Amino acid sequence: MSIVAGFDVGSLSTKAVIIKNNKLAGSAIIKSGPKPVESANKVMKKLLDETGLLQTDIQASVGTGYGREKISFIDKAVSEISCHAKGAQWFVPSARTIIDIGGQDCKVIKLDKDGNIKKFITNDKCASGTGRFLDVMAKVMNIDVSELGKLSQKSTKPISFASICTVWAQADVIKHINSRRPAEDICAGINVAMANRVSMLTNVIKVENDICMTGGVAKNSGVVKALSSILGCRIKKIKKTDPQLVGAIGAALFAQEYR
Amino acid sequence: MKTAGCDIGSRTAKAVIFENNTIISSAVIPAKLDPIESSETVIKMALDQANLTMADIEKTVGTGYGQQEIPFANCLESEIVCHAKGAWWNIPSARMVIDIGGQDSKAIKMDENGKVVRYTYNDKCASGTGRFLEIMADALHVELDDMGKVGKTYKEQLHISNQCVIFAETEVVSLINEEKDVADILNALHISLANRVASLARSLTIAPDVIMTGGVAKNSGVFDALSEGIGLPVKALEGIDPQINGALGAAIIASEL
Amino acid sequence: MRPELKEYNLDWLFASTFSVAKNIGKSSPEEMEYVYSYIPYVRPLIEPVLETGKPALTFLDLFGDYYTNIVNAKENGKKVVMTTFCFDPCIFYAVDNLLPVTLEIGTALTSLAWKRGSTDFMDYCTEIGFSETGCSSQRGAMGAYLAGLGAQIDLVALNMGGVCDTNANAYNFAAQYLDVPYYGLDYPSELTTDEARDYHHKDYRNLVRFIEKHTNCKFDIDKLREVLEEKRKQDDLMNEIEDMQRLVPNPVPGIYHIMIYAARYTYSGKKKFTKMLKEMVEIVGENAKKGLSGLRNGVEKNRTFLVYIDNYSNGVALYEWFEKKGISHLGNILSRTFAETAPYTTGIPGTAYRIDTTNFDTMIDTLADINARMPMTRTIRGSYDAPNMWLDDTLSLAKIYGADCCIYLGTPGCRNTWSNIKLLARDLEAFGYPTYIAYGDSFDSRVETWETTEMRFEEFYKIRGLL
Amino acid sequence: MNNVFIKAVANLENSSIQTWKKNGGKTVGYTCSFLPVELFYAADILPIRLRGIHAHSMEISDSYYGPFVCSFPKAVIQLAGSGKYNFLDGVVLSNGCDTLRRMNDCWRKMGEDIQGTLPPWFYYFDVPHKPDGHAFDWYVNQVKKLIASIEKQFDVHITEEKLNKAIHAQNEIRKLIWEVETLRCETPLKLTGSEAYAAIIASTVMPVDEYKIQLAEFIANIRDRKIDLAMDKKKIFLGGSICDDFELISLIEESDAVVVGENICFGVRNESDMVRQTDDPIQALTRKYLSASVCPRMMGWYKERAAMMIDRIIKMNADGVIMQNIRFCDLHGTENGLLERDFEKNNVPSLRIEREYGPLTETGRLKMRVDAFIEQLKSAGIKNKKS
Repeated sequence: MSIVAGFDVGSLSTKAVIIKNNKLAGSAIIKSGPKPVESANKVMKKLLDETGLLQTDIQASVGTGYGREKISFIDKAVSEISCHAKGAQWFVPSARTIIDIGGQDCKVIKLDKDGNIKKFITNDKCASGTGRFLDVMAKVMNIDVSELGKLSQKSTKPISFASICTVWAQADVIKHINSRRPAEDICAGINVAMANRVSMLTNVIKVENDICMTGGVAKNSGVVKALSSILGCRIKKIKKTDPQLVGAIGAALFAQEYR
Repeated sequence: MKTAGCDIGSRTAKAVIFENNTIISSAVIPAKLDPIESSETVIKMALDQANLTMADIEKTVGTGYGQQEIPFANCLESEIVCHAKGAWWNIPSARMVIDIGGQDSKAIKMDENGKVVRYTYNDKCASGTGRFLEIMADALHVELDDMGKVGKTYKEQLHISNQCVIFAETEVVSLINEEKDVADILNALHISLANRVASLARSLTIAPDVIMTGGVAKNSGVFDALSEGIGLPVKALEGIDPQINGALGAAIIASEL
Repeated sequence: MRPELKEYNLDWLFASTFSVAKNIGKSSPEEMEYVYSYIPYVRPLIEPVLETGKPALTFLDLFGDYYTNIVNAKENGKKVVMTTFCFDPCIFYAVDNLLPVTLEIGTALTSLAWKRGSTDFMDYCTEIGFSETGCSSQRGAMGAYLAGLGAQIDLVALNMGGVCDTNANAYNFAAQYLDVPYYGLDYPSELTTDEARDYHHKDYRNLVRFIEKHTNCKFDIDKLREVLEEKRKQDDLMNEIEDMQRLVPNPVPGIYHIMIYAARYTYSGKKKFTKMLKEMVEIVGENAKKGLSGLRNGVEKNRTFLVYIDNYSNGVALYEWFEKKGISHLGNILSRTFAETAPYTTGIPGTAYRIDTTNFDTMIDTLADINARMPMTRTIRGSYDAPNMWLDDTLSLAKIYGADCCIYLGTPGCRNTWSNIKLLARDLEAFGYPTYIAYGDSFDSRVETWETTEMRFEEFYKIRGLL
Repeated sequence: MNNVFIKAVANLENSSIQTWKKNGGKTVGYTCSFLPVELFYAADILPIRLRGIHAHSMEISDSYYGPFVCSFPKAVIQLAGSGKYNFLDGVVLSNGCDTLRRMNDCWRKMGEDIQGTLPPWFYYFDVPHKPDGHAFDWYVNQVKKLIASIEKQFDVHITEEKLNKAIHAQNEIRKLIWEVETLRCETPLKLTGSEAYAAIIASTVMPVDEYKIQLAEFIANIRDRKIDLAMDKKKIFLGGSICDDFELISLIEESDAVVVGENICFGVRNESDMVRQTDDPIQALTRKYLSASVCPRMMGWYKERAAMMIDRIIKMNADGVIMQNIRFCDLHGTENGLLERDFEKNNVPSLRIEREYGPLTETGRLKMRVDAFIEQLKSAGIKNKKS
């Protein structure tokens, strides 16, 4: 029997999963604290509580995310990019292009059928086009980031605003709020701006179907819808599980290989 | 005659009641999504403190991002003019105001009568704003008001120098992951914010006295770093909350109408 | 790029739009509405243009022609050369089988006239490897041509090496990407020295050889003379308008500036451009005689000089805002010819060019001298505060046109001006000209929306007491 | 690691420069690899490449430069504005790119504001963007003007003999640096990219004679090494915008990678970088400095550059290329786009990253990208391990 674990210590949240005989056997998500080590330990404890396993039951574990180097109990650290690709393809074996929008950056990864990375690209220009962009905007709108998608669907005419620089987009959004533009149109505008940035990255490495979207932003139906219309192709989502977990799952799958 | 100034910013709303050249009362509240609501709440707070009602106020000047929405404003004035006016009224030797607001930062140069001569906003893509500190406070799990104090206790000199504020955040995340001390990170943050803003003042060629206004002025870390950044001691407003300076300026202008 | 965009050829869109639009003037209101229903997004551009009367129709006709020719280039056996606004295209018209496409004008028109502006094309450039921070003025139209949504480009020829590396670099990218021959004129940092003059002339002769080689046809001296004589007329007309602009109130309608330089950078040396200028001189002359302002409401409250370029990313919002506020637009860096007959060149040795059609050599030298004095090629090649450069020009132009204040509008892609605009603004302020630096992108509204720009303008004019 | 070079590149006014000055030697700073340093050695002046290391804030430069420009010249202006370059007796600026060219404007303006930051001799060297014909003559003329100005300012006489001597000395250095480059192509690989690059940068901030001795010693020590640093590591070739410190290379080498070569405006790029010893030194210098066309500033010479890079990548049998550009560096940003396409055609895996200049770079984001790229290159290896 194989029991492996994957840990993803991100800038905003820390995730962990257990994979037992190539099946997802348990997961845990916590908000990242100031110290990655502590976050990792916390999430490990939560994970063990949930699954009723002992740390010694875990035969191999891999860490990923910004804090990966710091996790004390892992056998190996692997970059988010590889882990997200691995994880996504596990759920959607037909996936050849993975779009992952995380808190700090946006990655587009092209894979071959065996899950090897052929090419990848990440946003270097600005945080517009990352989860941070949506967080900032949601905060300005005084809503939870998870509502952006729902709200925007009511919109008839999305508002276009400065989207090149997050800081200045923010100022624009506030201006629109103050001039009483409908919230749904602002939200829709935010999602479209986001989708535009992401589509550009995606087109840089020339998409291959199927496209699969991971990361927290994949939950935002507004962005997904806008993105697939700009790219002109369907985007598969991971239904079986929380898209935020994909990185950790990928890490666990690597652990399975090293085991 | 009693006048009022109302400054509806992106993060906070402020009001000042002003009579024969003195501040009677003032109020600051976190801005609500609806600017009208913000303005009405904050002006009521200020009025209550002075046991006054709207009827007692002869003239009101509105300013700030939400100025258009203030229902009771007799006229509107730009933040630039209001900040210059407020600071100059408080410190007549003031020739320059550096205001770090929630949404943008400004450097304002004025003449001996408090009239604006030149002004500039924060550069795009390299902006230093109050919002920056708020996000950082979140990331570092520190209370916004404690940042200055905690930062002062730094030991190691760190650098957060990316030109893009949002990427500066990712820099902070990296520092957190390197398990750097929070105080050290905060200190670096304050210096980086102060330097971004210092360049605004420098681009107008610095003229003493330089006054720092806005909520961030309460952050001793940024305040001191700013003096470093512009190469001469920055002054704080005397005896008033730097946050109400805009509203104060507005109230003074109202009294001159 | 959005799949639906790949359905339309940009040149064809312009050709048909402008050809349709030019009939509007002759139509009844009902017919007009009917025509507009075919070109809804272009309406905000065309309406204010039409308000300027006769020249407007010629303007639309001119661009209808220009793009129709490009669309039909191949079947008429003509080669298409990609070039820049800072390059006088009249030399191309001296060759029978050559047609220029000027990217920046294409980008401006696309930004002015289409729903989402040229931003999709800009992003396309990034998608195929071009730096996103590169100047948007080329990226817009360039994206269309690189995507095969415009005429097939046969060669690339331009100015700007040494003046604006970013510009030259963009064209170099296009040439490499399309794998077509490239020739870039190169410029030293100085303008008026003999060495510089000699350099201009030799460099331009290489260009002539380049063109002859790749079009395999020799320059015809009579054709060349014809084009240059036409250009001489155009210079004189432009300078007549420039001269009348000194009057208070300024009789020149603000939107004439963009109409003139858009035509100048695409149709220099062609009769239709001369026609438009003649019609403009008539109208401006009438205004001048009657002491009228070029502003629609007739009242001139302020005279503003734009130290760099205008904003094209929000339809004609900038010109309309000026109209609304009673601000008279004194033109920008693109409006100036620096022909010896221009009002602002007198008494400055070496600053202007003279058109000399004596023989082939004098004509080629003339063309070299003209190109060396195209707006940016002339004004930003050296230090901003060197003689004959940006500060000198701005101050003298602001002075003779009686400017009340200056505004900088540009693009974040402009390494040159964003490296010294703060210095220029400082000096202009010192000379008593309130100066506002706008952060927006003249071609890409995603950088700063017009609402924001407008808000900042309102603030600037109010605080500095300019209205 | 060779400490002499590490020390030399760690400080702007390093000990070698201090000694040089103590002995009454003059120093001149310059910004671009298109400037013939031989001219200064021929005048017994120490040419020092201007760098932006340790510039952690921009409060001075941001008040002259706008926000949308490359952070390298900004960093240099920041250092100059804070007096870090006051030790120079002169500075020669040139039009390496738009932003470097404008350093001339910004520095002079800053000189007005901050006393003592404008060096006593401030010269602008105008380099054409073409390698031949009238451009060649222009460059020759520029060199002559520069010589005249140096002679006047420093009251020296630059004789042809002195010039030839200086050329010879620089060629000796180039030969040695080329030896280092060759060592980096060999298996077993005996030196890391960061130590090699430190040595290369040091050549621009150390007196030629002292440097020559050190470099020869450095090479000898490397030869004696009994190691293979490329063992289960991926060989990386680095290209793109200026990078005047080895930090970026160290960062790459923290992953399972070793940098075996660069195409960055330091060091030599091929044998043709030698200056021919002829009876006309100025012509010879022009041929080397202008005709090499190694920088994207030379528009229209992309194909030659691409061919040269691919040739070196093959020689060094690198596994992948990392192409970086500083934000707002359009020349490299764009050329990297073209190169990416041509590398793909030649089956060379490549990674494009955009970054801030040196001290402003946020390592977290870079590290993640580099790690992933190395994992991409290694992914085949992982498969084997599994089976």
